[in-house]
Amino acid sequence: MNRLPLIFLGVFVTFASSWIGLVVYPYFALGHMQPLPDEETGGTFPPGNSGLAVAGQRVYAANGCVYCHSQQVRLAPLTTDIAKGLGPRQTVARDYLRAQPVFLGTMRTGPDLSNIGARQPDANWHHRHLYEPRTVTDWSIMPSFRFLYKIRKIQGQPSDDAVKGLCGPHAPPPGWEVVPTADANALAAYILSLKRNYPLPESPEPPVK
Amino acid sequence: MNPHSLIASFHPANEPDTLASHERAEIDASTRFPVLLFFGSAIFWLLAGSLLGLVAAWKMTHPAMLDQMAWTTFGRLRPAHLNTVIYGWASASGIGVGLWLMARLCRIPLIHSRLLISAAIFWNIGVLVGVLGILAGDSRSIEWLEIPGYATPILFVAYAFIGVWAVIMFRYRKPGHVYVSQWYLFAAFLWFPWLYATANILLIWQPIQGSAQGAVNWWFAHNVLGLWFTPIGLASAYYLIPKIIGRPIHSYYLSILGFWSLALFYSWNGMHHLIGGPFPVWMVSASVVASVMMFIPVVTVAINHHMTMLGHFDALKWSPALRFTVFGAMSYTLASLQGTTMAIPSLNTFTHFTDYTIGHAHLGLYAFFSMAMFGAMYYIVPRLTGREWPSASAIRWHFWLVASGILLMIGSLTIGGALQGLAQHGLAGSFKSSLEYATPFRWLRGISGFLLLAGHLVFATLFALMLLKPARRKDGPALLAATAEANPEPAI
Amino acid sequence: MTPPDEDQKKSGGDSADEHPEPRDGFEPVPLWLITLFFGIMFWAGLYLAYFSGGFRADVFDPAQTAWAGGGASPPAGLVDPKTLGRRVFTRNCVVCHQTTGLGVAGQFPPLAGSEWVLEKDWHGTNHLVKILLKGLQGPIQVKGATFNNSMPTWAPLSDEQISSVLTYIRSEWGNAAPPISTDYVKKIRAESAARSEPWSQKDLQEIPPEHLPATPTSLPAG
Amino acid sequence: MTAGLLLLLGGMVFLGGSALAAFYWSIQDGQLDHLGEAARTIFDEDEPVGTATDKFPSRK
Repeated sequence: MNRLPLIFLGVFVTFASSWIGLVVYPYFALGHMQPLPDEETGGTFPPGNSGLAVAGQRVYAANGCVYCHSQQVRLAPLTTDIAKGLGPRQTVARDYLRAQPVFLGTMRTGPDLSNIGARQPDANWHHRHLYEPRTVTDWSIMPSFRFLYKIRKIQGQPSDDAVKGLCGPHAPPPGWEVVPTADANALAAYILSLKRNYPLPESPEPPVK
Repeated sequence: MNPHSLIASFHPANEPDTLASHERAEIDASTRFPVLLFFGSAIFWLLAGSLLGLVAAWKMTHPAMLDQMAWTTFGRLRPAHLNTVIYGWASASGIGVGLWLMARLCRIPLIHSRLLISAAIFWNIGVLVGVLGILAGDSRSIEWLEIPGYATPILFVAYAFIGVWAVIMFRYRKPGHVYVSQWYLFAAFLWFPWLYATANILLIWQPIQGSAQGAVNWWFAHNVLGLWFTPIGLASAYYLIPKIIGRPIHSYYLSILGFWSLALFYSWNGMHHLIGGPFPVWMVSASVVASVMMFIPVVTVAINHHMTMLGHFDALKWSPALRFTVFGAMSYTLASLQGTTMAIPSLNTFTHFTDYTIGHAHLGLYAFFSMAMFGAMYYIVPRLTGREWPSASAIRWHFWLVASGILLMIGSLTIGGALQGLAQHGLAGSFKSSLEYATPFRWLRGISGFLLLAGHLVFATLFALMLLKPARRKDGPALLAATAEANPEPAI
Repeated sequence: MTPPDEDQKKSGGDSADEHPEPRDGFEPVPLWLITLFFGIMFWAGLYLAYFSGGFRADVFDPAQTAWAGGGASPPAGLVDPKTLGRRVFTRNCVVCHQTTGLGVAGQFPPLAGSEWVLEKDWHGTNHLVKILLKGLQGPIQVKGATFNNSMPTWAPLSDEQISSVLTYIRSEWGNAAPPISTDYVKKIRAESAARSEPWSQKDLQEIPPEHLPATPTSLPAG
Repeated sequence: MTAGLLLLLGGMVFLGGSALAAFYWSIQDGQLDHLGEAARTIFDEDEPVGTATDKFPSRK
């Protein structure tokens, strides 16, 4: 095996096989998928996202949420994802049509977020949690994202979008309020848009016992 | 200014005049400046990367630490750590070792090394811009590809110089047999640009739609480890183990089998990071199968290295390069066999999404690859500078600090991750309990980071002394005189 | 200095004397490794044959070799009422009542084993449907604990969705009460059309309970 | 279905065949002769088999 062409051929062919299987194939098989129509409401599955939610994906990416939070409900009965209430069914390729980038994630240092918009639909809860996770869950190890919020003096009436329910040492001083920045609002909108609980024919929900 | 005179300007007495006629020394010398530049910058990034990793690790137990600023949040430090060590340390040290080995094995001096020097500079600019971009909030959050789109072209251009150089060297090698390390290097230098270009085009510049991104992402990320770092690490081990103990590799046939089965199976492994995920099931099954098939190349390499070492294990006491290399080679076997088990779906459900995987990644990238690179550097640097390492005990400190550090890290992450996985997967376990199980082991992991950082500081000091300090030349220039009667030093 | 090859044949230098292998570099691939290689190849073929999902792009579950009935595409529609009910529950109810059906102590009452759901004591099926249609306000007693909170109206849900989710919560977490039909929800909706404010425990207690027969006359249509 | 299968089979036969052909060519070309000798290429007159080439820096 002393000739360049033979080694080159081998090196090329072995690698090309996986390139075709794991890159070219999904490009054609999954890369041009269309959403399904939702006859009930005239919308689509998966539903389109608001502009704010799309902007929120960038904030999600910039601050590396994906390193602790997955966004995939894996199949049953191999895994207990569905039994643990992460979502009603396995998430499949069509669920990620509108995600850019796709945050499947490889860690669950924090809980899965595939359906967080359905499991916790309260925007103020998310703002409170992002501002100081330990006001919501005292054992949480999530970092605080208070750099996405502004503490400012209340001018007359408290603003509508001020974060409510902050308590203890995390509460702003009297006469002051915590308000989300545009980034925080986008991030919360994105989190609330994460709902993968609509029906898709290729992912039948496992029958209830 | 040519590289000879540049190095000589540090210490003119070190002009390797005594070796001018020596072919090997001449080839070594021709690689001196670019290789030392890659090594030096790699060690800088190693320090930076260990520090970033250390802070990120302690944030797992102290979430309120440094949480006021955006750029020190965990979600930015972690990708900064990863990209620093992958592109700054591991790739640059691998390129340095690869160039030196390639020149030596092809038996031709490196010409126009100025091109490679500019490549090294570009590469480091790319890493610097990329890591600063991540900290500034431009991360793509695509694992192993976080470096923002404006920095990747710099890396790619730098790489193009390097890769083309390695292939040209192979093309113009002296006639004769091709050694197994050369295939590994040749293949790695071809595979990496293909990987990197595919991933950047399909994920960053013209992103494909939907979950196919996940497939491309893990095809890339796993193959950077498997088809870029692994071949370089193995090439180094395949050269250094026989060369240091002075005995040919046990079986050349095994090494051929090992190489081709690695090329065929490793490249299909990526999807085992996504078992149960939103992909046509055959893609995942193919990766599971390929991961189990990895047994073949791994066992082949393990037998080959072990049988070569058989009867020579005392060499670990007197050769620093061998000690690190053998540690790396053994970790390769361990990491790969662990990887095979982690790809089996019923076990993957427990280990996936937990610290167990982080432990596995460090076993592969640190205990195998980085240790192999330390070993190679201990062998190469004296031959480039014409000096002896300044202190044997400092080398021993380096070895024992990083060896104990990495074993502590992997051990704690593995046990903590397994408990975490049991709690997350088991129906009775709550999310809170999974966190509580993992926490004490995360403390241990944080402590291991200090050991590693200390070891790296020792190594960086040694390396700096090699470049700057007038050397003792008692044993003749840098061990070039063969040390046949290796007198065992007081061990350990 | 002799060439390495001859050197090796003669004495092998210092190293070969101490070591049993005279054929460094020439060792053939051991037979057991070749056997193992082919064994693993065979296993790999079997594994792929079983778990390939027919190499289709729309099969995501390895246990599924082809779509039921041999169809070329997955079946559409035809959702089991309990499955639909769980979907409605996951979308609308889990936030308060949790996936475990245990609620949150002191804030949101449990559904698992709840006398409201299982129609014990004075509670009737009609009460349960009425609560979903109009909401519930003020203090209530569930399983010996008092909750003082408000539940919004779920009137925008269709009759089918309401019957499904009630059927679901009555058969999950160890609950075992008969299903509720879509027709029954339609009937209650018509009867209570005039009411605009949410119910309270006191109001409901004044309404005589209705109990469904153990075997329902008609299951809600999928 | 059958057309796809035939295509797949044909492709496999073609690829396997060309791999065999390349292998046969390389044997005929003598590329696989004396493979084991390649293991010796890393040694030479100055650093022959049996020579250790690395050790800890010695003390004074």
